[in-house]
Amino acid sequence: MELGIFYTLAAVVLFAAVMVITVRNPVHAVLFLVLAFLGSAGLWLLLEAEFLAIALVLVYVGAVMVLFLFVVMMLDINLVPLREGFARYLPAGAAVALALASVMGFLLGPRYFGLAQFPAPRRMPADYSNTTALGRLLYTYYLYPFEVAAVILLVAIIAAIALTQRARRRIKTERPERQIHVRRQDRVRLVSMPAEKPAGEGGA
Amino acid sequence: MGAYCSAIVLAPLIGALIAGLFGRQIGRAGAHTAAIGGVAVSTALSLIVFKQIVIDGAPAYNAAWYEWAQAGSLQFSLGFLIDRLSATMMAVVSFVSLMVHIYTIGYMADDPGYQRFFSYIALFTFSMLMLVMSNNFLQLFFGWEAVGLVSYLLIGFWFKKPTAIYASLKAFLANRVGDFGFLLGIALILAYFGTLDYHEVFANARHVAGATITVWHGRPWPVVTLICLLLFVGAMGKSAQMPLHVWLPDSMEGPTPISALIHAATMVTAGIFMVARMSPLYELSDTALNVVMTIGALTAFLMGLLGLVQNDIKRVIAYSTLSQLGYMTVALGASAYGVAIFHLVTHAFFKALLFLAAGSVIIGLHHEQDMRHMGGLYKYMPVTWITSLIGALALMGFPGLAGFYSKDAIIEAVHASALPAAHWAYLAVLFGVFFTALYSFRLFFMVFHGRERLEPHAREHLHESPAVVTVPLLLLALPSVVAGYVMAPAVFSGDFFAGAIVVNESHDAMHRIAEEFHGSGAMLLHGLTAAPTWLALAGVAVAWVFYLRRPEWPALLARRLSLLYWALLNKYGFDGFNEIVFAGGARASGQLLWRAGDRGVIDGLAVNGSARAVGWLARQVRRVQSGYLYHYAFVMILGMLLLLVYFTHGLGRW
Amino acid sequence: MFYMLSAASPEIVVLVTACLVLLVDSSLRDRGHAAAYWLAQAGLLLALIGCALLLPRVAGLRWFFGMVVIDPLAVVLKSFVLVLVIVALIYGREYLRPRRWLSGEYFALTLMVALGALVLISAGSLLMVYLGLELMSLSLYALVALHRDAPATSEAAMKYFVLGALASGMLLYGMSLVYGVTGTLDLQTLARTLTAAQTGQPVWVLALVLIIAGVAFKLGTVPFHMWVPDVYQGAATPVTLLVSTAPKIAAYAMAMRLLAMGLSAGAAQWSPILIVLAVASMALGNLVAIAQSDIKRMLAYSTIAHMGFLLLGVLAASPAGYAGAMFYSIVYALMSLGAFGVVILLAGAGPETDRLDEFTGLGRRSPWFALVALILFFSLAGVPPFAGFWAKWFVIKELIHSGHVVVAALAVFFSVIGAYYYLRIIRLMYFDVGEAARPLAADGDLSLALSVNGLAILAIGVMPGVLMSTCLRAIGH
Amino acid sequence: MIPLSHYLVLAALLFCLSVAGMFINRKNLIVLLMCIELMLLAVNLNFVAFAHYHHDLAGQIFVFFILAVAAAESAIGLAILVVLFRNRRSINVDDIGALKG
Repeated sequence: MELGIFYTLAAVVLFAAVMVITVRNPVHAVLFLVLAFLGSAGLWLLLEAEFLAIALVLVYVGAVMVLFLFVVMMLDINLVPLREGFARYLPAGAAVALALASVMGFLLGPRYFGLAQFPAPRRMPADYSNTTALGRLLYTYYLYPFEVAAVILLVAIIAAIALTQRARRRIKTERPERQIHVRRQDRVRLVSMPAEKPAGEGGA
Repeated sequence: MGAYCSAIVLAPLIGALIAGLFGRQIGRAGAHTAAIGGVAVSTALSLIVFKQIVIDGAPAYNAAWYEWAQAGSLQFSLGFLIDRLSATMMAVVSFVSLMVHIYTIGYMADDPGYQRFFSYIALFTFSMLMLVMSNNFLQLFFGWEAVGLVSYLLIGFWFKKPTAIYASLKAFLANRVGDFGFLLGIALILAYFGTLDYHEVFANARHVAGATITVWHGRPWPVVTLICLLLFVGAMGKSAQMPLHVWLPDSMEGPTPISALIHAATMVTAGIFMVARMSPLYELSDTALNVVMTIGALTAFLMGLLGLVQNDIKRVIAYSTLSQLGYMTVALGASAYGVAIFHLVTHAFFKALLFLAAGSVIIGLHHEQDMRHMGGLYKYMPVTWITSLIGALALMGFPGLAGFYSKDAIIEAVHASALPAAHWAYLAVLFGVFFTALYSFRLFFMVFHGRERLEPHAREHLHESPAVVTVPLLLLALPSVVAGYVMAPAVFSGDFFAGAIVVNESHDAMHRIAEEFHGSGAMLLHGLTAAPTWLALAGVAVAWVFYLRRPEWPALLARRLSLLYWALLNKYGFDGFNEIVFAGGARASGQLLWRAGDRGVIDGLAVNGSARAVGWLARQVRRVQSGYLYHYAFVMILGMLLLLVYFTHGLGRW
Repeated sequence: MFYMLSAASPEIVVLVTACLVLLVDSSLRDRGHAAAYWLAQAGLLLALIGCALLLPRVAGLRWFFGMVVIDPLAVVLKSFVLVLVIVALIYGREYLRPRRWLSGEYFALTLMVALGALVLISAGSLLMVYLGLELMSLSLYALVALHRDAPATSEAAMKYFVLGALASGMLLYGMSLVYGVTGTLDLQTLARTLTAAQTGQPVWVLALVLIIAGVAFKLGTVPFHMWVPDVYQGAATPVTLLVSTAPKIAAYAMAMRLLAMGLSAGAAQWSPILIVLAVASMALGNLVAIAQSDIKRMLAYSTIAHMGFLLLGVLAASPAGYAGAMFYSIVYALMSLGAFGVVILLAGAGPETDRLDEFTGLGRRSPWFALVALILFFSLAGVPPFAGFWAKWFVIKELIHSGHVVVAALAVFFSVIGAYYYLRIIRLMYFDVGEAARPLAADGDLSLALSVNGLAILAIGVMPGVLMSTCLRAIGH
Repeated sequence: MIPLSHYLVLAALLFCLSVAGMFINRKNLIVLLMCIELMLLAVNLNFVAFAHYHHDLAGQIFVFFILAVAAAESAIGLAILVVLFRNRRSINVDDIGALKG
């Protein structure tokens, strides 16, 4: 039963991940990424990380992915050229990825991390609250990192504002006091230019 | 003694700083007064120290002077070790430097960089004294690097001359290659001895003698051998031994006083001095001594040949210097360290003399350096002529003059040495004598005798050089004549450098010389009947025939040699056979070596070729940095994957 | 409670200063941003005082449940980071002010970089390493992108960001494996419980390679160096200067915390990996630097080579080796600071070309600054008696001592090659005659700071013992 | 009973997919940023799985922080992307290759 759920969710996550990196339209990619996150949230529930599963959905699907969508739509990108040459680079990329996957799969596979080495833990009792436990830890042992994380978010705010805010601070309202003080030589410049029509090419 | 030593070192430094930093304010006279004053102070003090240590036999002085750095249990300090070896070197270095300083007043009189120049050469003297007087490896390395740096600045002094800049870079790079080995050697000493103090290292040398180190898989090396070889790589760079000699001939692009200072007394002798200083280590490794002797012999013989085909007056002397440095190195290999230093001293005098004489000629002819445009100058420059003659005679080892004693002793020492390399080395140094005489008198005859081949404008103003130039010449001529005669008894008595140089009993070349030596006069008489003297005289005779009597022969020979070998033989008959085959063959092979060997292989392939290869490689590697993000990510991932595969695969082996 | 807060006093001061700078700058509408500048400097100085006075009193202890480690290493490195950032601000203002690029965000983000470095330096847990690293990196990405009108700048920022995120992904993956195998995030617990037999297991290779990838990216060693040249060239010079100084010290601290302290049991595994990275970096950095004509790009490749050299000290895996690497990181940061200071000086208020030719004839245009530059470049080349020589020397010595003779030989060999491109600059300064040599106009601050910087390199060269014994004590030797 | 290795292999596959996405995708920078998110997801899965099998909450705490930082990271990444787009009118990866050599 559990295993069946795992395989289903794993298949969903992997499929979504493959789609993210292969679909043509970035909007679709974002949506598949959302799917991957939802699948993962399901897996985390299996792993008894209820709070994080909810947080993933809320923070990622609710906020970060929306941000992605927002940017994708705001930038209005020409889709067709963004996908050229995909097949050309596939073999080399896939080869390296496969090699990496096989090495990692070997090192992390059942040979070293099977049930014999890591037996499945017992389930938590029904009245156990994952959120309470996390909260307790977070505000005691992990107080200092918590503050640092807050600072990181502050940096993100500063950076995002500093980078994207348009520099045009100049408000385009009329300033009567300056309009009065304008003099002729500020605005009008007399330029002496040669005649438009070259003399030799009459009538052109 | 400590106060003397610090004064000896600091006086030139202060002079250099004054001349360099305030040159504009104090003017030309102020700059040269400051620099010469500084060097004069250290010369006077060095001579006092020399008298105390060497003549009065005061005990060696060894003390730290300034604590440089303390790292853990290890301390680095500046300190002085003044024994007979360093006292001798100090006297020579400071004396020759002083002569060069005085001479510079005349030579550089019209140069806009006058103050800068004085600042550099005083700095150079300072560095060299630091090197010589050091009592630890670190200070030695400091002096070593400083000498290299200042020489880089000096060779490139005329920075508007492209060849000068190229030459200065070449000198620096060749020396860096040497320093590479030198620094590794010092690091190895530190790793195995735990100290950089000479005294402690030498005291523990025997304990380390048995240690081995695995440099490459499975092949253990005696540590001492490795240390000695690495240090010798440094010496090869500084003392211009093959194949790191390439920088020295090119360094002639610098002003002549620099050629004299670098090639006669200071920089190039640093390597010889260093090996002599390290004698307690070298004595523990026959392998290292064999290598030293082989390299020295090759340099002595082959570079002498090259001297035959040069037309630039300074280049001839430069190749001669290379060859003489080879002689000193051979002596080191034969464990005759004292003799090597002896030759170093005598060579410093007569080589400085020759260079300054060449400089005098060059000034007289308005910076003409090509010997084909000289000739017959003895009429115009009598002082230069006579001093050059003395220098050339001393260089070729004319019986009684300085070079005779030291060179003869080297040949004897090699003859007496029991090392396998000694057989070849003996032949090389013996026949080297012939070529030494040949090229030095070729130079002498081409410049001072024969037909005048002067450029018209040069002849108009031709006259003897001013006193600031000739006085140092005369002052240097004196020791060139008598230094050998005076010093020989002391050196050959065997214990002149007692306490400073250690010789293993199995390397008893010096003892054999000491036994056979019965005074300078007796050696002189013996020398008159020995092979080297006759070889040298033969060389002079060949030079006389070729460059005075039949000046058309060399050109003819060079042109027709390949085709008309036999025709030439028949034409000039049997009398000239020896000379022609000998000298002509030598000339041709020298030409060949210079063209194919030196220019082609070493300069072209090794130096320029590797420079070009490095540039090419750099451009290729650069292309990996394509600018594309996916390539960058790919490189990172690929690198990670390769590390992963390599180290997972090799897991069982660590 | 007081002690607990004083353990974090430099961090708190820097953070408060950053917030104040933002508030003050946005409310004052100060054209020259003088208030923000002086506030930032005052805050950094105060933090430095806190470092020097408060931290030693709480040293040797772990605070915030082991999240913060205050040991002599942390005290020394934090002090140097603060000094470096102070000088970086002095240089940076000289460059940005005439270009009207100064902004409150520049100061605030620079302070955040310093804060990140401080957090990273005294990290006592894998979590703190990650957070400190991200705080520092995110601020740097933003700083690189800050001068947004130049296309090259945003390109550099994008590359930096993507590759940095990739690297931190790898680092995290490695950390997750370490956590998975040992069940702890705490570095001290790791150091105490981990045995060499455990780290011999195959999965450790993966974990170590991934963690080293993260560290190597921050240091900028091959093959995780690809961002270095582009970011150095593309970023505004004051930002490049910042990237090449304080974060390098922080990256050294990161290597120490993760490898030398937390995973010391795995030294036999990570040391060979570092050898590969170090040798490759020295080879590539020194080689490609020769082919550069842009001074910032050349210095980028020289950084790669220097960081390879620094790793040599770490891989010796002995206290003296760590101290050597620490000496190297500090000296390198000072030299790099000075070198970019010279670049800023040469750029002046005019258009910046970053060509090597800018150095032409400096010897005549400004003998004093040419001398300072000479000291800096000789030191970078490793010529005695300047500081750079000693840095190399201590590392090489320890390397031979730990038996890596061949690696030591390679290191010396590559630094011989490396001497060439520094010499090229010196030749330009002293030997070549420039046609369109602008006279140098330097403000008092910049001149003074640059002179002090050059003289510091000279002073460390003359008395390396002071700094070296500090480093040895910091390592606890 | 799901063995730990199942989760780890799944995470490894996700990691490799995201890595492959970074260099197979040669055109669109936004997809590159999404790959980074995928990679962090793989890491998070690792941490949560290990935390479960160790019966230890530290891993979950770490994930909590990664989520927070990743949010900040993507905000900055997107901001840089916007700046880049304003400068170049393109987010084509092939177009940002001015800095090289």
